[in-house]
Amino acid sequence: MSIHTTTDIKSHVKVYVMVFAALAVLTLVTVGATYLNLSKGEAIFLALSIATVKGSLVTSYFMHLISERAMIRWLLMVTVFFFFVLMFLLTSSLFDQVNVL
Amino acid sequence: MTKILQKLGLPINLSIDGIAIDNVISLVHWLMLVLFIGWGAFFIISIFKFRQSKNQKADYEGVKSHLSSVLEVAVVVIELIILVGFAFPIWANRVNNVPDASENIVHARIIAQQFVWNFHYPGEDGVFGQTSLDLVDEIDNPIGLNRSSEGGADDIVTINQLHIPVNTKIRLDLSSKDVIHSFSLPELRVKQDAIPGMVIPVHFEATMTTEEFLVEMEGTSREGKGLEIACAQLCGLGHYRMRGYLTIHDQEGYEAWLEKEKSYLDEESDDDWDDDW
Amino acid sequence: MEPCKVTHNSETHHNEPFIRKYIFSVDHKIIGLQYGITSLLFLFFGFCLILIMRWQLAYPEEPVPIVGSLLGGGGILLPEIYNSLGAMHGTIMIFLGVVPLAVGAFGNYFIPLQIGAPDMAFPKLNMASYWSYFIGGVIMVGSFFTPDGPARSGWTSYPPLADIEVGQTIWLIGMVFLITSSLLGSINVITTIIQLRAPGLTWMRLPFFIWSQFVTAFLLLLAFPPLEAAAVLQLMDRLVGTSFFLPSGLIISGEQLAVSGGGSPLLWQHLFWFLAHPEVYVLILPAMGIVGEVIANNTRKPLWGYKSMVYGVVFLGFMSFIVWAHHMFITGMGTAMSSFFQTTTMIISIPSIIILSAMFISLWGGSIRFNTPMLFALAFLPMFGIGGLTGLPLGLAAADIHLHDTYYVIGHFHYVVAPGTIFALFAGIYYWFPKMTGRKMSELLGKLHFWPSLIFMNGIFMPMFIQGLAGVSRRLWDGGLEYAHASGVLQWNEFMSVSAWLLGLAQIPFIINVIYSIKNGEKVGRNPWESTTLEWVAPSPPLPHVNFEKIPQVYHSPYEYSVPDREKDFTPQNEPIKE
Amino acid sequence: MEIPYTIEERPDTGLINSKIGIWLFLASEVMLFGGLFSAYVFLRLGAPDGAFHEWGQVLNVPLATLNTLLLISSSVTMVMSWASLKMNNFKQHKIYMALTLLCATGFLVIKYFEYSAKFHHGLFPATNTFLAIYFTLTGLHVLHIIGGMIVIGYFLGPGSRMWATEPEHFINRIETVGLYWHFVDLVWIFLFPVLYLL
Ligand code: HEA
Ligand code: HEA
Ligand code: CUA
Ligand SMILES: [Cu+2]
Repeated sequence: MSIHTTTDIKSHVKVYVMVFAALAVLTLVTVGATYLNLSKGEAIFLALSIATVKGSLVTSYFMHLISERAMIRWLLMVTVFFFFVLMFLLTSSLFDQVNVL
Repeated sequence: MTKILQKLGLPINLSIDGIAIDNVISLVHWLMLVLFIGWGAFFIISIFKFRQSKNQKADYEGVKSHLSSVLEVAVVVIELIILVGFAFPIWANRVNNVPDASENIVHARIIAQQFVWNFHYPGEDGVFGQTSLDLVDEIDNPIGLNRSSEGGADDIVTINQLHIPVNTKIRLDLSSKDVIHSFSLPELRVKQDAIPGMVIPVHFEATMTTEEFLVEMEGTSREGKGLEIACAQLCGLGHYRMRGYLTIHDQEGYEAWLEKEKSYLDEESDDDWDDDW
Repeated sequence: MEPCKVTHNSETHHNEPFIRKYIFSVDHKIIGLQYGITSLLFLFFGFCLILIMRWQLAYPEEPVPIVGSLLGGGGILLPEIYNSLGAMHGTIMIFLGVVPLAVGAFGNYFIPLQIGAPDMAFPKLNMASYWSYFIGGVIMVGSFFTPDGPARSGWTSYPPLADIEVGQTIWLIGMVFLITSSLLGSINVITTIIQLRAPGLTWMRLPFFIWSQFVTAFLLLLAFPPLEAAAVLQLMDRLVGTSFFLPSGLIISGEQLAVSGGGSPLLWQHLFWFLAHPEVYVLILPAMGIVGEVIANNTRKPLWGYKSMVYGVVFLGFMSFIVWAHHMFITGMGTAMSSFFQTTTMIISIPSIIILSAMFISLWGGSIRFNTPMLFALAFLPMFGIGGLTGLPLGLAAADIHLHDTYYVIGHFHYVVAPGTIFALFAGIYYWFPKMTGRKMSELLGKLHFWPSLIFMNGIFMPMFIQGLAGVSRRLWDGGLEYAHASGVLQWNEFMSVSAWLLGLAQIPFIINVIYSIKNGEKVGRNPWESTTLEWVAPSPPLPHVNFEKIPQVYHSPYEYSVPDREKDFTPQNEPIKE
Repeated sequence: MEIPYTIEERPDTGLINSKIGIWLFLASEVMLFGGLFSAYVFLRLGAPDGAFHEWGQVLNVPLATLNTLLLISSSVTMVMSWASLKMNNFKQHKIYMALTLLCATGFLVIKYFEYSAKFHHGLFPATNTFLAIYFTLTGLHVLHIIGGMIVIGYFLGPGSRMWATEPEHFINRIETVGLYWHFVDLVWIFLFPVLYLL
């Protein structure tokens, strides 16, 4: 996204600093959460949710996806879809396997 | 269609479960044949009728009807019927209806290895003895059977020799010691990979004894050649010779064979046994 | 674009040193030719391997003539060498032969030309892609000269076998280079098609070939990386002693394998087929693209149902990511998984049928010219038909129980790749040769190439279905001699082998034709086939680095043949319509 | 003839070539790490209950937390270096680039201590499947870091001459490098909890 004026950029810079702070805090939160004695399921859910939030912050702001062209967003949606297809079908195959061991 | 396919090489079918498989193979070959002939005819007529020497000027639009879409939908419908009506249930039967030992079945284990099939029968008591890696000895005890474990004393272990009775449910639990092999009985329409680290059951029921089969084969190139176990998955340089033998007995024959195996066991000391070559 | 700049530019390029111009060139046309020549040589080499193997299949344990002395074992092809040759035949044909020819050569050369671009979007990346391919190829072929010889676990490299067999390490390293090459290439293709289309060339005005290459590039881009990951894991298993693919408790030739265990052989199969199924569509889509071009040109009418064909390839590309486990039905798959993959496999046959039907129907009402490219393109249709239709029983898990890993599978996929893809690639070579050289190939030699090739291809692969129905396993050193159930169909082995050798002879007219026509073919102008797409607007051969004197402006859809009430029967895409 | 749309955007797509190129590359990287992550999940679910968790106890969480913070910082300095160029402040740009490089070096140093501590205790990739996938994933990630550092170093040094001749082009390149660098950060954001915390 192209033409930025200098003031535009200045406001961007503010956002970058805020995102940075958020990322740092979230990192500490995930680490802190491991001391909470959560159940296995909750721990996984929490850790992955926080990672997803952090990931979206990075992609949206540092990588400017939030204001990126539709074509790039489409490309990434397709990729992420196939990523989950791989992940999901692979793991579900593990649960639908004839194995009397 | 099954008849045509048998002319083309498909062996005759010796198992109850194979009937369904042959049905699917026939059905889908009908579909293929119809599609091929239909399209083939259209194709030949087109190139003949519209060759340049005959048809100087091409028609910008060509075919105007949308019959082809109708045909495509028809193909979808037929495929769906084959899937839902045949393919799914057959598979479900194969996977879910594994008979368990309490039923009146023959239950054996198969342990594949480069380039041999080891068979492990539970013997008279119907209980498989324990096996352990540390006991494995390629010459005397290829499957690492512990003869002194519970039910292990009367177990029968054979190499490359699978004996089963006719008209009885057979369940075989497949595993492998080293690499992936694939246990294949072409005439019984059985094929299943044997994968190390996994135990996968297959089940089937033979409808004809080896003897009857050999009578059936008289006068063909198969004459005098019994049933065999093939390895279908590349497993190393001996893959091509990883052949086992399958003998389907009638009930008495099977029991006689069990007796004979038992007598070998009695003759020999615990850790030294016969390999049935 | 001021013309003076062009002349200036091309002049400077004329003064390029040889090495910059032909070896480390960044011109997509030179790179395309490099890809083309290299991959044809590999194709030839892969063919030679199978010719040797077919001797052993026809005459088991008789010394191989001519090359026997190179094989050791007293001239007899030993089982371990047979396995090596088989694995390398598969690998070379697919990764070093067909894909680089279809995507690297045809894609590189004709994508920029057909969309009216001066070059690919990233010329240096393009060069890197070729050299990565070249290094990968050298490593693969170089493995023949190592003490352990090449990989011997099939092109599918299933562990645990592949983890313990010799030769596999080099195969994996070679694959990493080939994968890198394909990734770089596909990034380039996609960017080029999105960004460098000539003015007026909207998405629905793209030639079908461009669409097929576009979808192909996406398949390469997104499916290859998981195989790269798997290759890294297998390398770790072999070099560092991990056990990603090794379960606990393995006993190899009587010894317990000293690894931690805990891995899964099926993990490799999933990651491998996640690539390898899309990969087979990588083999076929560019071929369909070429056939589409040739058919439109030689029926002198637009492709029937162009739009449905475009939606068809896009859908095909999408679906090809979710059918992979139909190669794994026999690994003990449960009902839910197998039903899912059977259904997707049946669904994916529909877009193929739509595309192929559209091409058949395009013939109706045409004014068909039977030149060599058209003959190959026409033969492609029923041959692909046979291959595709025999995919249906394989896709039904129940039928696959009997057919899996038999020669039926070998027959199925050779019909799609050999008289299918290879024929389409031949069509492409005959069709575009005039563009690359300014000269036509000989029609007589072309027909001498076509007819025997068609006959012998069927001679090789048709009996495979018979053997497969009989249950003969693939990858058998003795072709099934050992087995009783093969006894009724063994007589075909010699017939198939002789057909294969004759197929080899049938390639001689082709090789002569290529070499002869470069210098002595009939000289032709820019547009010898009277075609409508943009590559024919450029001079033959196109100008170095710039292709066109002036970037063309596009006015209409790609195949405006025989438009009613025009004097010519073709209207090039860059010709404004004067009503 | 120059290749069009290397500097100015193509009107109908609104994009320059390198932008599409780098995003396509990142898409393939997503699938690369996707393959490895799936392998991780597959092996973890196939392993005895709790085995992975137990094997994972040998990792050093405080060091990894520090590393996470370092990488996040390097990401923000990276984007700031790009923003500085946009504001025409070349000097500040260089400082931020250097800071990025510094953070990355810090990351590598810590990683080095982590690895050597493991080796010292006789923990190798071959020890168990968890460590196998741990070393593979982090090793590949480290390779990505090193690759990125080489590129950043280039644009900090000889590559920066382009600023004087073709500023627009230079900004585009820095943006491309930045996208790559943020992606490497992104991968770590997922690696960290998955390997160290679960
Ligand atoms: C270019 C390559 C290519 C293509 C296009 C296909 C296409 C298809 N393949 Fe194939 N396949 C391979 C290459 C290919 N395959 C390879 C290499 C292997 C083996 C790998 C190995 O194990 O080593 C394999 C293996 C393979 C298997 C695994 C078999 C096994 O190991 O047991 C299966 C199972 O489902 C399958 C199914 C299909 C299906 C349903 C299609 C469908 O997409 C086909 C759809 C097409 C049609 C339905 C044709 C339509 C017909 C017409 C339009 C008209 C007819 C024309 C005239 C009469 C003129 N294939
Ligand atoms: C693209 C893929 C491709 C292609 C084109 C081919 C082409 C051929 N294949 Fe192959 N094949 C495979 C992929 C392919 N194969 C794979 C993946 C396997 C499985 C391997 C495994 O088990 O792991 C296999 C296995 C395989 C087997 C089974 C081996 C076994 O299971 O033991 C056989 C047996 O006959 C065979 C035969 C042939 C033949 C006769 C051809 C012929 O059609 C070849 C025709 C070739 C040409 C016509 C080339 C012409 C080129 C030129 C003449 C160049 C001219 C040069 C210049 C002008 C410079 N192949
Ligand atoms: Cu065992 Cu092939
Ligand atoms: Cu497939």
